[in-house]
Amino acid sequence: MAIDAPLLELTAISKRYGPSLALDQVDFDLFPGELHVLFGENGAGKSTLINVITGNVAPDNGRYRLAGEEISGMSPQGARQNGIAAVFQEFSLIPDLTVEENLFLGRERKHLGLLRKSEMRSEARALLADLGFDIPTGRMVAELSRAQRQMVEIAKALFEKSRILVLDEPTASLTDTDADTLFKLIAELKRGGVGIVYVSHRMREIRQLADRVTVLRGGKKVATVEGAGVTEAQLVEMMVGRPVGDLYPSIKHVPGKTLLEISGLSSADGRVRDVSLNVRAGEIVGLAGLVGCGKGEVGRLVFGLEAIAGGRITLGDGASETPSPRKMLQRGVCYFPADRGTDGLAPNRPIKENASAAALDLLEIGGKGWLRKKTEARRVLQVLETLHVRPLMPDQNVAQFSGGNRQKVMLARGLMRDISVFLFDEPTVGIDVGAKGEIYELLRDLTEAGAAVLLASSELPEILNLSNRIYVMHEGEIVAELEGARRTEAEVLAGFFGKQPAEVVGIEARP
Amino acid sequence: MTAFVAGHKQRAMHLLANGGLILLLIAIVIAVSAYIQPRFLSQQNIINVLRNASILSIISMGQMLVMIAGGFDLSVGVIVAFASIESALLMGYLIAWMPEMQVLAVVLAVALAIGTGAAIGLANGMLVALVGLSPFMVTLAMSSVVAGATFYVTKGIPIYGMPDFFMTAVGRGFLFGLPVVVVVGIVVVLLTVAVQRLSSFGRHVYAVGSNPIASRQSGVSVTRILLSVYAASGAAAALTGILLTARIGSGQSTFGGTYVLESIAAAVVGGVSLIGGSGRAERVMAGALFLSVVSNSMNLLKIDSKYQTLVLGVVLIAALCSELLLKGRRKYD
Amino acid sequence: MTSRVLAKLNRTSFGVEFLIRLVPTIVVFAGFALYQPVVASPGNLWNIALQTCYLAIFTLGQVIVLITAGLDLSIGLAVSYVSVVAALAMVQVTDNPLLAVCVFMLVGMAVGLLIGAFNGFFVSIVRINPFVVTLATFNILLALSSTVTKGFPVSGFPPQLGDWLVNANVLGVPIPLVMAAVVMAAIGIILSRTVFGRSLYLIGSNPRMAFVAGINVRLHTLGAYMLCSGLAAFGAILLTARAGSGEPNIGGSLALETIAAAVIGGARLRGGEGGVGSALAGALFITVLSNGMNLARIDGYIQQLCIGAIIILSLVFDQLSRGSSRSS
Amino acid sequence: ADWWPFTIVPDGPDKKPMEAIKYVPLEKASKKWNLCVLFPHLKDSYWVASNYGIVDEARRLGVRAYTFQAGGYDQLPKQLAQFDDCLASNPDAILIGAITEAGVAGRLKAGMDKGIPIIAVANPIYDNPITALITTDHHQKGLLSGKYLVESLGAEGGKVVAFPGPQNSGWAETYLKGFQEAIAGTKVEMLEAKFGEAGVAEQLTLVEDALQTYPEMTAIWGGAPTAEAALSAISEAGRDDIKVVSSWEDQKMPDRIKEGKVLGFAAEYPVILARIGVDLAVRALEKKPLEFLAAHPDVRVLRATPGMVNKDNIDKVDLTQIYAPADWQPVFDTE
Ligand SMILES: Nc1ncnc2c1ncn2[C@@H]1O[C@H](COP(=O)(O)OP(=O)(O)OP(=O)(O)O)[C@@H](O)[C@H]1O
Ligand SMILES: Nc1ncnc2c1ncn2[C@@H]1O[C@H](COP(=O)(O)OP(=O)(O)OP(=O)(O)O)[C@@H](O)[C@H]1O
Ligand SMILES: [Mg+2]
Ligand SMILES: [Mg+2]
Repeated sequence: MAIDAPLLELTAISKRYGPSLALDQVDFDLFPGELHVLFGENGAGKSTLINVITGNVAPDNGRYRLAGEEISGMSPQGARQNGIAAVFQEFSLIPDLTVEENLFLGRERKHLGLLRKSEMRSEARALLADLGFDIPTGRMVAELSRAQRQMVEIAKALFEKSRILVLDEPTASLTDTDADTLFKLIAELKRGGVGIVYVSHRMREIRQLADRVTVLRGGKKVATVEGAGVTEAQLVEMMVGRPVGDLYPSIKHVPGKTLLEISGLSSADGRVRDVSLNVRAGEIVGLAGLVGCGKGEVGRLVFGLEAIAGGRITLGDGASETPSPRKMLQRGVCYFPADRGTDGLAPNRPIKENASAAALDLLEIGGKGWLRKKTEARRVLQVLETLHVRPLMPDQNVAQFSGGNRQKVMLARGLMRDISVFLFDEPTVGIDVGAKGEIYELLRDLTEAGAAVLLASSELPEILNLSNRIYVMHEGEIVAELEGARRTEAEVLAGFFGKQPAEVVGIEARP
Repeated sequence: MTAFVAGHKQRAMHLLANGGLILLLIAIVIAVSAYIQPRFLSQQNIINVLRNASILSIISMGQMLVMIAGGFDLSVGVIVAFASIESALLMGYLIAWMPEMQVLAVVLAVALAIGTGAAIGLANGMLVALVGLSPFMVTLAMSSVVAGATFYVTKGIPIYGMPDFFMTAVGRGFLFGLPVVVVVGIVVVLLTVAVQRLSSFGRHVYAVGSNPIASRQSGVSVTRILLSVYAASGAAAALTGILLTARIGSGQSTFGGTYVLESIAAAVVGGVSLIGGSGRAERVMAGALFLSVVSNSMNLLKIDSKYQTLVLGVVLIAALCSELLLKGRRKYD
Repeated sequence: MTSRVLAKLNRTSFGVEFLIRLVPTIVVFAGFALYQPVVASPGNLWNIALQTCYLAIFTLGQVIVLITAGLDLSIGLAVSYVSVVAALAMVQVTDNPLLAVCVFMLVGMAVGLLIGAFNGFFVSIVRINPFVVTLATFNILLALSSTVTKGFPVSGFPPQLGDWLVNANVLGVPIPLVMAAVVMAAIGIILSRTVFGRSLYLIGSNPRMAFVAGINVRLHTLGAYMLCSGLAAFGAILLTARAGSGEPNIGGSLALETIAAAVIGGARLRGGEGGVGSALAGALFITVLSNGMNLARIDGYIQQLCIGAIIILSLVFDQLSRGSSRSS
Repeated sequence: ADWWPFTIVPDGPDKKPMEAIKYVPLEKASKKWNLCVLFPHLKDSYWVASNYGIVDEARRLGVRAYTFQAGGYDQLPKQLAQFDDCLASNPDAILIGAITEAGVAGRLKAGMDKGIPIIAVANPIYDNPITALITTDHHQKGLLSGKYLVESLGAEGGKVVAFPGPQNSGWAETYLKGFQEAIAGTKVEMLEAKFGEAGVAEQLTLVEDALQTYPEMTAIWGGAPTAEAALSAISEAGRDDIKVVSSWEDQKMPDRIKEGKVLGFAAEYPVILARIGVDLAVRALEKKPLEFLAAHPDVRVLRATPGMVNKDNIDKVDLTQIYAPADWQPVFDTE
């Protein structure tokens, strides 16, 4: 095949969802051996375009050509038969099936109509080993962490020889180590002539991987540029339509009174053991660690979402015996879950109700059991404006917003009432650079206004750039506390591997 | 040592949680009943129980498949009645039409009745899969349609005129020392077990019930799976209706009234998740057996019939409570 | 801008949405009225209104649990059980009519709330699937109501009961209608203007989110089931007064009927949606349909068939119109 | 064949039976009256036979009858709604097979207050104002069938399991009382009364289980579905010696008697009850009361005495008084 013949050619694709035009006359093409990045703000239409490519969404109009052949009405099965594999942003995994069953879903190995289980098992093991992902194939996906699911999702897409590989934020919940494994694979696939569509909000990856970048804004294509000849600043400017300064704001940490003190905290499920840490007013404390090390669970324990086996949690105003979300909110602690889909939002309710959900016990909003709808609407609008939620339609259901905007709606909860301790778990998972910047600014504003922030994140740059102090977790325990000049990538990474750096961490090493 | 004991305890809990409990309960009910009423273990009584359990198992297999795929089939009851009168009527007509070929007539009638059951199921499936309506509403409304049709045809009057051998050979006959009904039940259950364990279809049913969007993205034809499970449920219900007809010797439009709840109860007691994605045929069969044994032993122990529904209610709640206890449960989910 | 206005209208439970939901009812009504003019006679309109008000109360109870993504299959038996127990309690004290009626209503409400608490306990505290819990309750109540009455209706009501709860009127409007309207308005306010109501919607839409947001999921869910059975008891009181006897069979197939009505009215089994408007629109639709078929003298078997078919049709229509509004 | 004169026993004001009278209907109605008929359901041969009686008699008299069916005995609210729908359509008279008397009492009053004659058919209305009730006696049917069973079992008596019907139906309990009265003081002993839904499938399980529980049983007494189920259960258990008597009728019972499988069944005359109901309604509308009723204005209740059908009399019994013709399709509106 000549290098100038595109594998995939989309012309003038449009897709409308209700009032919003998710895709507006978008052109897109992909050549063999090329990695083509789709870049754009949350809600720009990237996932929608990918769903069009993979046959999951039928475009309202436009042309779809695959290897020069015009195709109308592409279906998911059709796409797969035509060699299109995909890693989806919201994973295409079945929680009630095992890893192995998921990997083979829809293409089971059969003989005379019967499944060939042992063959599939060994194939699955081989594949995961090849990829360097340490995941037991017999475990149910429901029991895996998000990062592990991400790995399974990637493995699933890489399973079969494909001509086109679509990756919608494949590294959103991977650590850099795992991401690097993926990048090596991607390079190999490219050499084999596979065309790759890649969506990411992480600039590092885009710089490292992109052959070409197509920038979308508000459903329209802004430009397609060569990856080599463009700067980060230019990309971001194209994306948001204006020049943007530094992504990470500089934060003046003025640590004051200790607002949250955890000592000897262990979880009932054993995933967190004997954790002690403290967070003071006016500082951001980072909680770093490998996937599944329990950094997210610390926040959940403090907020009373998971059972505690032992330890003490002390807030600024005294000890807390049995934490519960309600008590914690009333004492000025708010937790923001990593998985906004399952824990964070009520999808078929308006964003207004989602934003005010944690403030219903406040006198001014839900005083004495009666809603003050006017006050509520005013306050919510204020907060949504502060967070730049777009479109600013408080009465629209959450389900109709893009990922980044959903995230902001969830964060709005913390601004609706007096909160002094913020527990963030992966606050910027899968959201665009613009929105990320806005969330960082929010963190800065909160901190400088005297809040105590505990930030659990898998994004190392985020931790390094924002934190005043960093705790590193390994297998459920805190192995390092880094302050001042010790907050370096090298120090944190050393902590990632815990006490036995030789033994690279895996799920199976955990009790 | 303690670790050893703990390990055993854990294994035991695991066993109990995964179907062991129901077998244990069955054993207890049998033991207690047999102690109080020795005739409980008479050959005839065992046959009676097995026969009832088989009939319930068959209809529960269909219900289970639909439930695993994330739905409900409330129309199984009326399909039982419809298949009963349809097969009885058809047998009558066909035999009048070809009196020399009674066996063929019966086979044709049975096939047509099962086909109709599957077709009604298919209609359910289309409304669920293609239009996207809630299974609860679809099968509920379908029940009304089918029941209306059934009574329109029969006015509730039983339909006679089927050949005797249909009753004697199928309804009361024995094969390999077991009643034919029980043999059919075993075959249906084994078939379902095989489909669940050995075929990709079975796997896809779990996938669709667990996460339909992801299934679609993975190349599973969600529509095809949904159509198939509802059709299977309709066919299983029809088969139940035919077996009941053979047992009793007439087509009855009052058949099936209790089967909707009983089949769901058997599935639930057998550990089928009500939100889809999990459930095993052999455990559902154990659930059906359990319900049949309980009802039989209550009759034999002369427990007033009005308390029987009460016991059913309590058993249902207790089954789920014990499952929760055994499996343990996260603080929030 | 217009879309913002539309979205706003969409949100008000008694606004445009309700009017749109009335369209099929109006079409059906008009069809029958053309065919059989007596359908539109004032007498029959009152008749429809009265019939609707009972069903609407029950449906509203169902809607409330549907909002929390639950359902109540025991509602019909709760109605029956309340009917017989309240009647039994009342006939002990018939000498004093006022006392009798009070006993009747208080006992009825108390029994209803107890049933709701039972359902709610298992659904929200023990956390068993509501389908199974209420199915079990259904069976238990079936046994209990036949035990307390031995199958015979409880009669011997003081005539004042009928005078006060059935035949009285306020400015010419029959008392059951007035009471239903008051209760529905009260529930409407609870659902849309109180923290309790708001919490139910959030819980129904995503219980984990509600929990993380500090909402007491268990207590509110328990409350929803109690409110549901409370409404069932209230309806049962009115219906029993109308029948003039405590009836073990009075609830019949209410569970399925109310769920059908609620869904037709816009509530959803997956939770988070629905309101007083849904209960009213759904109950009205079912009532108008069966009243029309009765007056149009349609074959009873065919009626059953038609009700099923029309429910399916209206759901298909609803689904398709939702789908097209999304992509258009 | 014309059905009259038919022997009827009125209940006196003291609720004791009075002297039997011969019921003779009108020749023709003077006007095409609109009759509204409310039945609990049309799902078994009993109510289908009633429908036949109503329709056939309405046609004979030249009036219009429109039938509502509520769909089952658990559908009281539906019957109440249908009553109101019926009132809304301005009928001349109403015939009702009530789901329960107490349940429809309020509606009856509303109807009577509007001056509409109400005739209760088959299901009793004793304590509420109506124009007339034409019914039979379930107690009597239980008694008759019980006595017949005692007689068939002969001098040495026997042990019987009773299957009266669904618990809490009211009527099942009434049948059972009659039966118990019949066997009281005889050598026939009732081992147990097993209640259960009156469907063949449900009864089959009950009978099977009873056969296990009581191997000593020698007879079965129950309704028609019980008898039907019992036949298959006893032949399977090899207990063809067990005697079966049915306390009520269904379409198949006459054949079963001819085959010798069921000894006998108690029968009322649903077709006749319905016919008399229509005639009573027309008489009320045309102010042409039965002579007897004119003489006894306080008599409301008329009873057709049930009969026992067995192999000795099966050829003589006029089955058209008990059943609708085999190919009868219920007619909801005689127009
Ligand atoms: N199923 C849907 N129904 C209604 N609107 C939708 C739906 N899916 C997407 N949209 C809308 O289409 C637009 C594009 O969404 P899309 O998910 O493609 O954005 P994205 O670029 O992938 O954003 P993100 O980076 O946050 O994932 C958004 O405005 C979104 O609200
Ligand atoms: N081995 C496991 N079995 C079951 N569930 C797991 C396992 N590992 C992780 N999880 C789930 O994944 C989620 C994240 O785990 P945890 O909070 O312990 O790790 P983390 O450090 O926050 O990891 P992440 O980088 O994924 O956020 C938890 O909700 C937990 O339930
Ligand atoms: Mg996206
Ligand atoms: Mg985490």
